[in-house]
Amino acid sequence: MSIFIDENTRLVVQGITGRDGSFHARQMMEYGTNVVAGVTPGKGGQTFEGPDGRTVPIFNAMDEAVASTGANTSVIYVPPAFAAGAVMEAADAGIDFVVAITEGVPVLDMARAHAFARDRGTRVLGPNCPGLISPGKAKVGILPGQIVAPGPVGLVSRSGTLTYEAVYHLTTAGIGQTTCVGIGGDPLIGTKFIDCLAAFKDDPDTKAIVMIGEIGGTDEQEAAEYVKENLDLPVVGFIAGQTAPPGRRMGHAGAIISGSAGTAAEKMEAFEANGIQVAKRPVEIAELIRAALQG
Amino acid sequence: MSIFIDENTRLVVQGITGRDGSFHARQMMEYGTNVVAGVTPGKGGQTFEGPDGRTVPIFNAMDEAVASTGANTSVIYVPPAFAAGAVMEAADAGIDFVVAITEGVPVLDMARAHAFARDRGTRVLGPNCPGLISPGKAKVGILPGQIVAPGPVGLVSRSGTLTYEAVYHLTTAGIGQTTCVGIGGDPLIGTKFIDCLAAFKDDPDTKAIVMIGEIGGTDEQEAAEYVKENLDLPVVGFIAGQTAPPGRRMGHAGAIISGSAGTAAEKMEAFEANGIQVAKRPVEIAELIRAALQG
Amino acid sequence: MDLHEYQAKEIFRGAGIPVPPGKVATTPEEAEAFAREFGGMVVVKAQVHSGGRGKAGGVKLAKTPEEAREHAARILGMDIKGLTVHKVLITPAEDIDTEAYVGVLVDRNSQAPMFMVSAEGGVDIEEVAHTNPDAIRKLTVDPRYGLLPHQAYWLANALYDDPGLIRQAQKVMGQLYNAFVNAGASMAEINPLITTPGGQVKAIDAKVSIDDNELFRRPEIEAYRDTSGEPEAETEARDADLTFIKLDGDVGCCVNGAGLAMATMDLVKYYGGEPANFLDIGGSSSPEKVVNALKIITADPAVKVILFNIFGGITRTDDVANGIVEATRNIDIDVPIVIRLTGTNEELALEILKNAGFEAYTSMDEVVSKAVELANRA
Amino acid sequence: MDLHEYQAKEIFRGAGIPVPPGKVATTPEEAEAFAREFGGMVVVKAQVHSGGRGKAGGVKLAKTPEEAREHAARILGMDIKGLTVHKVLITPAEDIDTEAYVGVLVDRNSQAPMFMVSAEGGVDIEEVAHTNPDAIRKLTVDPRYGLLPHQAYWLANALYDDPGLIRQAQKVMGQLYNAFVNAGASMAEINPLITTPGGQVKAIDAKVSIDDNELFRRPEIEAYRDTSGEPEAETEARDADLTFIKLDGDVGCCVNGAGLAMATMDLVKYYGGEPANFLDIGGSSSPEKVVNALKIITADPAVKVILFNIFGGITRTDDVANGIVEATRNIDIDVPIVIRLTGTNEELALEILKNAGFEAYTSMDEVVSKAVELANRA
Repeated sequence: MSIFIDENTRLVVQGITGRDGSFHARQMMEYGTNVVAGVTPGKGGQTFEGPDGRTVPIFNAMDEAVASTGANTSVIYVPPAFAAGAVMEAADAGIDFVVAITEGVPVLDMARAHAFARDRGTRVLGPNCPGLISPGKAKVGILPGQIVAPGPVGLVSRSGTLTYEAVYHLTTAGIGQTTCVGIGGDPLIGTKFIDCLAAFKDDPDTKAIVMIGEIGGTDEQEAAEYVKENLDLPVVGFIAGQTAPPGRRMGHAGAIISGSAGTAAEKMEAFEANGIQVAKRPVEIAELIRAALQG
Repeated sequence: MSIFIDENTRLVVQGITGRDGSFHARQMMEYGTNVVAGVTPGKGGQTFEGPDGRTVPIFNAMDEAVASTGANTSVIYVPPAFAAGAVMEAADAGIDFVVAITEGVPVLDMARAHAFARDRGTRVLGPNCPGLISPGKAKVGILPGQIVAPGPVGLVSRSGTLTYEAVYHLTTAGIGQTTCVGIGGDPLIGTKFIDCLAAFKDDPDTKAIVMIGEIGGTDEQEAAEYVKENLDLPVVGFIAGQTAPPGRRMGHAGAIISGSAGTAAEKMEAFEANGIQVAKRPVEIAELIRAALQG
Repeated sequence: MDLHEYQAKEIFRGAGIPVPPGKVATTPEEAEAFAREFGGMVVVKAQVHSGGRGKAGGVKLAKTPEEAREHAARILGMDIKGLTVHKVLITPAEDIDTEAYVGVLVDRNSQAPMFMVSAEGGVDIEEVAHTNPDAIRKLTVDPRYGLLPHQAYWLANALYDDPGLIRQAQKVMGQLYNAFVNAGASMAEINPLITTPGGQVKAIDAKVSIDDNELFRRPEIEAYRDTSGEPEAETEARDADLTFIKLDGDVGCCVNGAGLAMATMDLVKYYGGEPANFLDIGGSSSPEKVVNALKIITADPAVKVILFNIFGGITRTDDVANGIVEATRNIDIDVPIVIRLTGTNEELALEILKNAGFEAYTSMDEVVSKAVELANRA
Repeated sequence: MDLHEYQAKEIFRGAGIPVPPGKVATTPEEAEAFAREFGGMVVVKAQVHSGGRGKAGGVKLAKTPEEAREHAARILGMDIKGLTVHKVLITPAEDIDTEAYVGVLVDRNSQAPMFMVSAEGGVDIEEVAHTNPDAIRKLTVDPRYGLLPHQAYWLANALYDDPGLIRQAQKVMGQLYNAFVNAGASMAEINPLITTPGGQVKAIDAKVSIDDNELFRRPEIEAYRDTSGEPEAETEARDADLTFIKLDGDVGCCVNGAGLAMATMDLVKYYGGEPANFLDIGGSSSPEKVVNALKIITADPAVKVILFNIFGGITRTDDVANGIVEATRNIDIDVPIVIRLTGTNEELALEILKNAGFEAYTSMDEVVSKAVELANRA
C-alpha cells in the first residue's frame, strides 16, 4: 500500500500547457501516473500530446475536467498569482487531493485557499512542494522517478533535493519506499508532518518512517510528540540548518529562525526526547533505517 | 411546550443600557423572562436596575457574560452599524439563539453574520424582527405580553403590529398560543417560515398554526410546500399587500414585488394549492383557526 | 435607493468596468454640444428611476448634433410612468455584435449575493427567466470568500465561446462584484453587456440599487439621491422618517407597522374603497410624527377621508391619541378622520379621542368599512 | 522584505493609526533643521533593518536642535549588527504613561493571521513570551471574516481598563489588521503602543515585514526596498534570482535546493570547516545562473575553496556540468573548485567535468570533507 496516491489516482494537471506543467505531465505519464485531464482556460477542446503517442484531453475549467473524466486528484503548475485560485477551483470541483507545486504563492492567498479547502474536505499538499511519489504506482509533482523503489519506508520531508539525497541513499542501500512526500517549505502548507505520520500509521506496508525537517516553526516538535504518543514504528529524523543564522530566510519562506524559536538544535532535541533517532548527516539516514528495520 | 424560548431561557440583552434595550429589558423581566445579563462595552461591572428592585449584571463583552451567567440566548438592541457584529459576537460566545431586533442593518453585513452564525450552529431570529413570545414562559423582543395567552396555536409572521392584530383576535376568542414568532421583514433573515414550521411540528402542544406573510420573495410559497409534505396540523394563512404596487418597497426592506414575482396573489394561490386555508381579512384568522381546532 | 444610469456608470467606471464615455445634459443645447464633442452618432437616454424607458420613447439614436438636440428637447420634461425626466445622458453609439445580461443581487434563499448572467441580453431578464430559464446561469457568491476567479470564469463562459471575450467578461464579473459590495448595493446590473465587431466587451447600460441601510456610511452615494422625479410627498415623508408611498385612491391611511399598513390597504379595497397611500408611522408614534403624517396625507387633494389604524403593543395608544388631538389642532383638515386604536391603554385613548370629537373604533373592520363609506359618500 | 520604521509608519498612517509625525534625515544638518521645525524634544532614530537599535546606541533623545545634529552625526554611518545606518528618523518625543505591545503575524498552526498583544510593551515580546507568557493575549483571525469588532475589543481589553483607551485601541487593532492585509505583510508590529498622560493612544514604533511573494502586485511597496545597508553580494544575488546569504566562513557553497544547501553547510561544519555562505541556485541550473553564482562567491575574499553540491532530479546534471565549465572559462578564479554531481545523467556529467580538469565526486560526504581539507590547508 501507500498513502495519498496510488494506482487509483486519476490526475488532472492544472496548467498543463505551461512550460513546467507540460514537462512534468509527460514525466508523470512516463512514470505510469494515470493523467486523465489537463486544464488551461481558453484551451478547452485541445489535446495534450503525452509520451508514446498517448494523449490527454484539455478542459477550460476544473468542473468540466472532473465531470468528464472522474478525476480525484490534481496537481498545480500555474503561476503564483493564480495558484491559490487554482486550489480553490479544484476543491470546488470536488477534487479530494490537490498538490500545489507552484513556488512564490502569497501567504495570505493561501490562508484563504486553505480555509476554502478545509470547508470542502479537500486535502492540499503544498504549495511550494515537490509533490509525492508512491514507487511503482504513481507520482504527482516533480520528484524524480528513477531514484525511488518500492519497499517498506515512508518518507516525509520539507525539502526537495535533500529528499532526493535521502531517498537515493535508501534505494542504493536496497531499502524501498511506500510513499515519499515532500510537504514543502512554505509557512502555510496544507499537509503537515503529522498528517503524513497519521497516514503512514494506517498503511500496513509502512514499517519505518523517515522525517526530514528544517529550521523554522514548530511542526517537527509537534510531530515528534505525535510519534511518541501514536506510533509504534521506528522513526528516523534529520534536521537541516544547524548552521543557519537567526532571522535570515534560508531559501524556503518557512525556513527562518525567529529569535530563539525554530532552531535545528531545538528540533533535534525534540526528536531525541520522543524516541526518534536523529541522523547527523544525510548518509546516516539510510544506515539508521537499515538498523531499525533489522532490529 | 413551546419553540425556541421557554422557562429554561437564560437571556443576555446586548445593548442593555441603550434607550430601547433598557426599556425592553424591563418589559421582558416584568413578563417573567429570565434576564441573566446585559452587555454594553465600557459599562462592564455596572448594574442594570430592573423592575421590582431586581438587578442584572452588565458586562463589557458577550464572552464574559456567558462565562459568568451561563446564558444561552441573546437579544440585540444595538444600533444598525453594530448589529451584525453583535450577532457574530453572540455566536462566537456560544449563544444558541440570537434574536436581532435592530432595524436598518445593512444587508451585506447580515450576509456575513448569517454565514458566521451558520458556521457556529447558532440560530438567528431577524434582524428587524419583533422577536417572539411563549405565553406564560418567556418573551424575547418587543412583542406586547398582554395580548397573548397560553394555548394550542403556533403563530409565525413576517410582520409586527399585524401579528398583534392576529394574536389579539385569537386571544379574545379564547384561543391561546404555544409560541408567537415574528421572523422579521428583511430580505436576509436567519429563521424562516420553514424553520418555525419544523419546530412547531416537533412541539406536541402545537395543534394548529397561523402563518402571516406578505409580498416579496418566495418564502411563503416554499413554506406552503413544506406544509403539504410534512405537516399534519391545520394551517391558516394570511398575506398582506394584495393592493401593493410592484417595484415599491412597502416599509419592510423585503416587502417588494419584483416584476411579477412575490405578489400576494401568487402566495395566496400557493397556500390554497397546498391545503392552507387563506384568511381574506385579519379577523378571519381566528375564525378559521377556531373551526380547524374544532374540526 | 435606485441610481440613475449615469450614476451607476460612474460607479462601474470606478471599478474598472469598460463603460463608454457619457455626459449628462439638462437642456437640448447642452445635449447638442455634448453630441458635437463626441462626434459621430450618439444615444440620448432619459435619466429617470423607472424601467421601460425605451418603450416610452426615452432612448433615441441621433445621427447629428442637431438631431441630439431635437431628441433631448422631446425627452426632457417627458413623463415616464409618473416620473418627470430632468436629465438626459449623451453617449456615443456603439457597434454591437452581441448583447448579454449580467446582474448580481442579494438572494434571500442562500442569504448571499447571487449572479445571474445570460447570453440573451438587451431584453428584460424576467422575460428570459420566464420563457427560457435554461438561458440563465446563476451563481451564489459565498460572502466569506467573495467571487472567486474560477467562478467568474464559469459565469463568463456562459456568455461567450471565444477565449478573448471570456477573459474580458471574467474580469468584468469580478469588477461588478467589487462595485456591488463597495457601493453597498442590493442589485447591480449590466444590460446589455455588448461585444463590438472589434472584439471588445463593454457595458452600455447600467442599473444599480443601493441598500438604504448602507447609506449612512456612504455619504458619497447618498449624494447621488435625486428626488426631482419623485412625488414631493414621498421626499417629505422620507425627510420626516416616515415610509410613504402615493397610490391612486381616496382613503388616506395612517398606520403603525408595515404589515398592518398593507393589511389596512387591503381591507380598504375589500370593502370597496381605494387607498390613497401606504403610510407607516413606525413604532414610536410621537406627536411630531403624527403631525407630519397628517400634513402629507392632507396635501393630496384626492383624499376624501383619513383613516388611522393603530395597534398599541409597546406603544401606548393614549400617547398616539394625544398626538392626533394635538396635531389636528395645528393643521386645517377639511375631510373626516376616523380612528381605530387598540392595545395598550386603549380605554384611556378612546376617551381622549371622544372628548376631542373624533369617531373612534376598536375594530379594524369597523373603522375601515366606515372610512370607505365616508369616502364613497363624499 | 523588512521595512524601515519610517516606511512602516507611512503605511500605518495611511491606515489611520495614530502615529506621531516624523521626518527622515540623511545628514546631521537635516536632522537639526527637522528638530527645529518640530520644536521641543525630539528622538533621533537609526533607520536600519536590524533589531536592538536602542542597545546599539542608535536611538537618542535630543533636547535641542543642536543636540539632534550631534546625535545624528554619531548615528549616521554607525554599524549595527553588520548593517550601516544611512538614514535617521526625527520625531517629536512623546510623554509616555504606559507602553503596550501589539503585533500581528501569519501563524503556521492555524494557517491564519494571529494577533499577539501585551500590556507589557516597549520590550522584546519574545522575552515576555519567555518570562511571563500569561501577559500575552493571542487571537487567531479567520481570514474568511477578517478581524471582527468584538475580537478587536477583546484584544484592546487585554491592554487597558479605561473604556476610552479600550475604544482607541480597539480601533487601532482593526486599522493594524487592514494595514497588514493591504500591505501583504507577514508581520506588523507596534511596540510600544503608548498612552499619553492626556489619554491618547499612539504608535511610536513600527515594524513591518512584507511577504516577498506579495511584492509582484505591490510595486509601491517594492519601491520601499532599501539595499544600502545590506551586503552588496546579497543585492546582486537577488537581482540574479539566486538566494544568497553571506556567512563568516571560508568554504563557498553552491547547491541546488534550499534544504540540501542547508544540509551542505551543516556537513561543512561537521567536517570541521566553516561555510562562507548559503546559496541556492534553484531548480533550473542554467549556465547563466552558475556564472552569477560563481561571481558572487568569488567576490568574497574570505573564500578559500568553492564547493558545488548538485543533486539532479528533474535537472540534468550534464547541463549543470556544462554550465560550470562554461562559467569558469569566463571568470578568473584562483581558489580550488570541488564538485559533487549525482542523479540524472551523472556519468555524462562527471565525464565532462573530468575532461575540463575538475575534481568531481558522487558522494556528498566525500566532496564536503575534501572541500574542508582544502580550505583548512590554504
